[in-house]
Amino acid sequence: MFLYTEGGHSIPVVDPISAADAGGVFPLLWLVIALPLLGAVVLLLGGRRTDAWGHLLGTATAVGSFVLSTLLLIAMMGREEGDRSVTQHLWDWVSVGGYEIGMDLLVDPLSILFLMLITGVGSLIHVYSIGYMEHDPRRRRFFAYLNLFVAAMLMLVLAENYLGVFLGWEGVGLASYLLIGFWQHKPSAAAAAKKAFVINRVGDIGMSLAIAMFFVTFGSASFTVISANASGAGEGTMTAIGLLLLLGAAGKSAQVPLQAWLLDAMEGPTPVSALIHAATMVTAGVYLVVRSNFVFEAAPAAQTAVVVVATVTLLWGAVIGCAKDDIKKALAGSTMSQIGYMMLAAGLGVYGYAYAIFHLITHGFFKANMFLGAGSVMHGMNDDVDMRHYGALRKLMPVTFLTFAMGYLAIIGFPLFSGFWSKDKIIETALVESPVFGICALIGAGVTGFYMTRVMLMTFFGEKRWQDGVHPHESPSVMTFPLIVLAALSVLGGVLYLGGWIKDWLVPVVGKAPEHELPFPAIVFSLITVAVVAVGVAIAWLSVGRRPIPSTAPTDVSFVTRAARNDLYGDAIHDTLVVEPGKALTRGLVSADRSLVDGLFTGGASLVQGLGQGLRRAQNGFVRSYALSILAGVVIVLAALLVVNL
Amino acid sequence: MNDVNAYIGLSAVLFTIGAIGVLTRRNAIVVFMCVELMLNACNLALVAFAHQHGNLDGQVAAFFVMVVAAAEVVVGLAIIMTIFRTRRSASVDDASLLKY
Amino acid sequence: MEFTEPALEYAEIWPLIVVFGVACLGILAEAFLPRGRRHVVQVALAAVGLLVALVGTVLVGTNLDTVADGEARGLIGGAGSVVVDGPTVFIWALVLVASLMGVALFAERRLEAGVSAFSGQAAALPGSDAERKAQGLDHTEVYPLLMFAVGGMLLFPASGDLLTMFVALEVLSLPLYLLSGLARRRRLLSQEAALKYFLLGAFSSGFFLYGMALVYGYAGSMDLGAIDAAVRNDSANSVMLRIGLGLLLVGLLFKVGAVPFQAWTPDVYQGAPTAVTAFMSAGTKIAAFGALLRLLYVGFGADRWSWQPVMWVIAILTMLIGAVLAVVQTDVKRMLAYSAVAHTGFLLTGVLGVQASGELAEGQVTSLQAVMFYLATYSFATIGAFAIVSLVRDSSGEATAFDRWAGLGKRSPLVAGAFAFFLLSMAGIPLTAGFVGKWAVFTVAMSAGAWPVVVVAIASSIFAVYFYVRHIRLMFFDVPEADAEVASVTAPSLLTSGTIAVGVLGTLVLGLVPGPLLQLAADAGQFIR
Amino acid sequence: MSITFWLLSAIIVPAALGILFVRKAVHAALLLAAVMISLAIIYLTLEAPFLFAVQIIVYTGAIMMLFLFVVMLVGVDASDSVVETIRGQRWLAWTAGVVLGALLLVGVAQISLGTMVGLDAANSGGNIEGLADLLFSRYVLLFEVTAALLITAAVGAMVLAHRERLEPKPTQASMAAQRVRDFSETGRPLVPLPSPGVYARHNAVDTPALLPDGTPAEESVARVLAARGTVRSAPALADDITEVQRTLGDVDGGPAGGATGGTDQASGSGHNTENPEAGA
Repeated sequence: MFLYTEGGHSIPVVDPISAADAGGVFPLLWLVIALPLLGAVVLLLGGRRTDAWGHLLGTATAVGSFVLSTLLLIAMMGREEGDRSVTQHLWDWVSVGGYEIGMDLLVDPLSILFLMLITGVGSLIHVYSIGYMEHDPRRRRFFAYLNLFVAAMLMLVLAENYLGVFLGWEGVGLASYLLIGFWQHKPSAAAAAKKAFVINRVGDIGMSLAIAMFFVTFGSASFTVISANASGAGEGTMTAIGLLLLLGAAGKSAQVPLQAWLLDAMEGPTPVSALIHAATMVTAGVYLVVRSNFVFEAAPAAQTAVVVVATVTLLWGAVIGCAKDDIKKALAGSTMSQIGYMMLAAGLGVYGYAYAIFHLITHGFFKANMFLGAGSVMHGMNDDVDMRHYGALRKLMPVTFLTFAMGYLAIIGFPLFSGFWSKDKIIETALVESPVFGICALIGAGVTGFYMTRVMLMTFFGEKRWQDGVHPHESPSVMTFPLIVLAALSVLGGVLYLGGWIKDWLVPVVGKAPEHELPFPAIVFSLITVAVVAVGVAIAWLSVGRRPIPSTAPTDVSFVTRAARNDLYGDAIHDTLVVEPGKALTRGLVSADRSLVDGLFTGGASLVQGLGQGLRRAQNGFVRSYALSILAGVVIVLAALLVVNL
Repeated sequence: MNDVNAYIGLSAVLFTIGAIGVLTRRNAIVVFMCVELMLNACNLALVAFAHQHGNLDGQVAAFFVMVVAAAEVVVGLAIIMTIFRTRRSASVDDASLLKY
Repeated sequence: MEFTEPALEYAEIWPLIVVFGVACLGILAEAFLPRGRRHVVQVALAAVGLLVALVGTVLVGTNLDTVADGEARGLIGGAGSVVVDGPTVFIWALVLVASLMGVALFAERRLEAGVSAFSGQAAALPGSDAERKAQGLDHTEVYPLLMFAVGGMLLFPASGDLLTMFVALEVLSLPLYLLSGLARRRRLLSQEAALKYFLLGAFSSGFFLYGMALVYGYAGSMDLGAIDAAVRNDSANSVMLRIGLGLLLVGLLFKVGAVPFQAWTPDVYQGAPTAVTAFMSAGTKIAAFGALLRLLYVGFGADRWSWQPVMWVIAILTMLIGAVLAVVQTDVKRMLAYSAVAHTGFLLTGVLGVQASGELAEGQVTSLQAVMFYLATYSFATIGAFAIVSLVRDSSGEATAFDRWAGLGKRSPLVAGAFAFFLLSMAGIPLTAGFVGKWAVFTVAMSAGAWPVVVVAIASSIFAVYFYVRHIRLMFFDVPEADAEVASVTAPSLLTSGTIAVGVLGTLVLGLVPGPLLQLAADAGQFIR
Repeated sequence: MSITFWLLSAIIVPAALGILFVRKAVHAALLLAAVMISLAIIYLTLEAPFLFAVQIIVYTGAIMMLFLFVVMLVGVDASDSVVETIRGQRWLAWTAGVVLGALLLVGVAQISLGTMVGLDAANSGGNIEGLADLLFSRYVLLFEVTAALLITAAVGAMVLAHRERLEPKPTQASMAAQRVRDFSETGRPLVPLPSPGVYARHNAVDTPALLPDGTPAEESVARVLAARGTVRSAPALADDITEVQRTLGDVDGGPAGGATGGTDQASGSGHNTENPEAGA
């Protein structure tokens, strides 16, 4: 079960039993993926004939998967701790000579949690979409893509080998591409879809190279084989693989420097943002790192790289969250930042894996909740996303307001809400393990308090700043029902940590962490965190809540002028000391995000374009020029052959 | 000097001249003649090497090359004639619609 | 002088004999049958001939004797001219399947309203009265020509000596030069393609020939086995050997379309009739890679260190330039042509991943196996894709310009979906055959230590994904301009739709369960020296 | 190394170089023929009498004739322009070519294959017999396969060059029937139209013939000329005679002037051969 212990902790070995032996509901494991896949196939091939009931079928398959997952969870809880990993061999995918790559599924304590999250949140979002997409003529196609996504995401977390993971990985990429670009009539949506796809492919380089290295090193891509032999490979190899996996994870999870696509991906319909770009797909990177714990445990340098990337991202995303007036983009920045927390925890090794997953799940609840809430607001505001045009919506949209508030309290880590537990444990572990990063995480928590409060205040409080002809109204119950469920989960998500349950539950997968000595009682960490968050909230209240918000973004000068003219003394200080530097930093980061990182990718694309345009001039249509290129090639080949062998 | 080098040297020169001709001449027929010159250079090398090694394989090869060349000439000239009849020009530079 | 009658192994070279025999029968049929019956008879002859050859190939493959300590199976036949071993049989089967699909595309007559895609009267001037009078005719000579080309393709990878390789190269090339020039529509482009293909082909075969002469001078024989022995034993005159090897490589790399010998590919692929493009893009590549593998592994395997670095550079250049130039194309056939160039690069990545059998782990995928598998995946996708190109038409025939394809997904979701599927396979997205093929060649190159090549390969597959996905977006997401003419799908007969279906099926099955074919390639074993 | 080789080299290399520079394709063909014949003689010195014959018969005799034939079809007068139109092509071609030549020659210079074995042993049973033995044993399969090449070539030439007759060839009977049909339907004359007038001094196509009754046959003059209004009449021409005589300075006048008048109109006589039907 555990391979070796060193420094007090152990690296678990994946040691599954086959589904047929496990009996019960386990032989039906394949159905979890097959159901939504079937839905997608029926809806895509069925064409217009399925328009009338397509959305219901799509929802039904997702719910069916959810029910099946729940049964699996119950069945798994009833098993011994050591027997909770179950594989199902579907067919031999690549079987030749020494290579045996099966189309194998693996359900274990880690993947079952993902199963619950994906099918649970996925079902709710399907339900929500019935209302949200009601007036879209292509709703059936939307549900087909959603089903396709769910199937691919389930493939990703259920695969027993890296090749299978890669299959799901590409599948969610494709589905995400289709969904981001769903409103194809908007050129921005098409561009965003393309950008997401291309940047993700950069991450895929890492993923494919890592898989190739697995084959070269271990002759297999199976978790079972690799985890059993991980200690045999050299640390250099493992570090290389770890870094490549990190590159893959960074692409999918929008970590610096591959984060640029996530903000643009908000062009997709809001349920997509909730499902793919908040709750599930973007967390695939975290899953990958946690799943590959046997790689990272053998490669400390790669672990450090994970921590660095995560910390940079969590600050980067938080600062971007402060700057955006587009409600979805503010939430996207926040997502980036929260995934940074998860990665940070995952990078801390065996102490953090469980917390990474814990935060991933609570984040799935509250961020999906908030995105759907944002969608509900947009629904009421004629699809306007600019928060400067909102304000005072709490009376008119009570359900949306209340549920959004639950999510808000959860994300800032208000005591006893789900986010409090999960984020608190990450910050605590980080502070103990590596104080520098811990302090960064703590600061990030404060910034989170600031920007989420800002979103909250700008949307639901203050004066109404609606555009002409907008009549905000509460959304239909098919949309508010998922909000309520998710809000409840946002509040109660912390029960997963009751008695350290999630930590114990994941032990078979990630190993058991030795108890670490806390310099202070845990409550002290919590108090510090809460205090920092409170400061962030207070600043937001002072700078946003107490002043009128112009319905266009203020220019630099006018803002300073107004601040100097009519603000309290304390405000002026806060302006000079906090807001102005903060704004400068924000502006800097956002423009870096725009010009540098964006520029790198669009620049890369235009470089290829330019190169191609230049090279194609050589294809001038004259057969004599072609002959010249052949002769030049001959000379080069001959010279090279002779030079190489001198 | 009674060895093969001089023959091969001559064939190398002929081969090179043929290659340059393909690149610099514009009349498709002359270009093709230059290809034939290259094939002749190959034949010379084959025959010289056959003489060097004392086996007849090289001569057989040269014979096959002539057969191949004959077939190639027929096909090639037919194609060139087709082009000439439609364009009234035997210049290879005029056939440059397909590009980029 | 005593003449000893040579003993030919008719049982083993049976597929060759069938194909050449049927080609000659086709010529006779052309001469003696009335025009009305020729089409049916020629198609039937070609199809039956290829089927018989395919069955023969399978039978030959199952009955090969094991030689060389079980590493290889087969024999050297034709008094030394033909080597019928495992890889030969595998490649024969691939060529024959591709040719069968090619014959089906050749025979398609519904798209042009009852006539084939070949010129009615190639000798009639474009736009002349004579051409109009020949509107309703077909050149049924294309089938015997196709069969001769297939014969060359079968002989090429099976060559036991350089001379056979040269003659086979010409046998497969000459009919293709002719076929390229026989398009019914856009005849000027078609004739230009034929001229370019012919002149450059003759030029490059001159290099091949000179290389052959030099290697003969080095080894005193043209047998690949004798060359191998000479390479192992002899260290003098290595300069001449290397020059000879380089020139031989040029001839073969030209045929597969590797940079810097790729210039003909886009022009010829675009100008030739689409059915011919489909046939030759698959068939020529399979045959030429078979020959390249045999030449490098059998003849020059012992001198691996001298050619591997050069192949590294060529593979890298080929992948990059193919992908980069495909990005800027605005014509579907040209885009597919450049993507074919990029695929050549990926295949070369597999070729250079060769390792001595001692260096291989037990059961590891060999480079031979990986390349042969990749050829299979590529053939299905490329024939299918070109078959679809022949369906998408507007008032002036095939519409290959990108803007005509805008929104095709809405007008014909099934065809556009199949095309998208082929593109995804070429891009190497999992669950398609292309993914497994790429995985195989990358893995062998990686284990041979060619990781820089693999890195470039993956990078260029990103560019590749960019243009494939762009085209998918064009078909499904773009809306054509209001008054622009767009192409629509003409309903084909069972011949083309069947070919496309086979392509889709092959791509799908090889993506889902590639195991059996990989195993088959593994069972083929090594080349016989 | 015989003196023959050096002499022949002195022919071959300049001739080959000449192919690069001569402007007319036919000259290039002749130079190539010279190269080929010289090579044939070299083959002879290399103990390859069969190839010597084949080189002259097949290569020089058949292949070069084919080339010349096509050159004639294309136009023997056509000469290439020497101006290079693709920028950089010429010097790049020469650079690459010279580097290739240098590489090959460097390679050649390093060859040390020892002294020539010579073909005395191999040719002991006769060169042609030796070749035949190889051709029909070791290379017999290849020999068969070349059939494919030759058939391909023949079929290819037919496909590209042969134009099939798509309607039945008109026979004399069918043409006669057509003529009668035309006469009955459109009144087109059964017989050929009369040719224009032929006179000692005015055998021009613009002068109508005189019918037996002395009237001019208007349809004997091409319609084009009639439309242009340049038709002359025989009586009117008679008035020209004095005019002509005056220009010739022959004051007395006389029948001798007829000869000069005939040469005067010589340029027009060529038109007389034109079938008046073509104009009709």
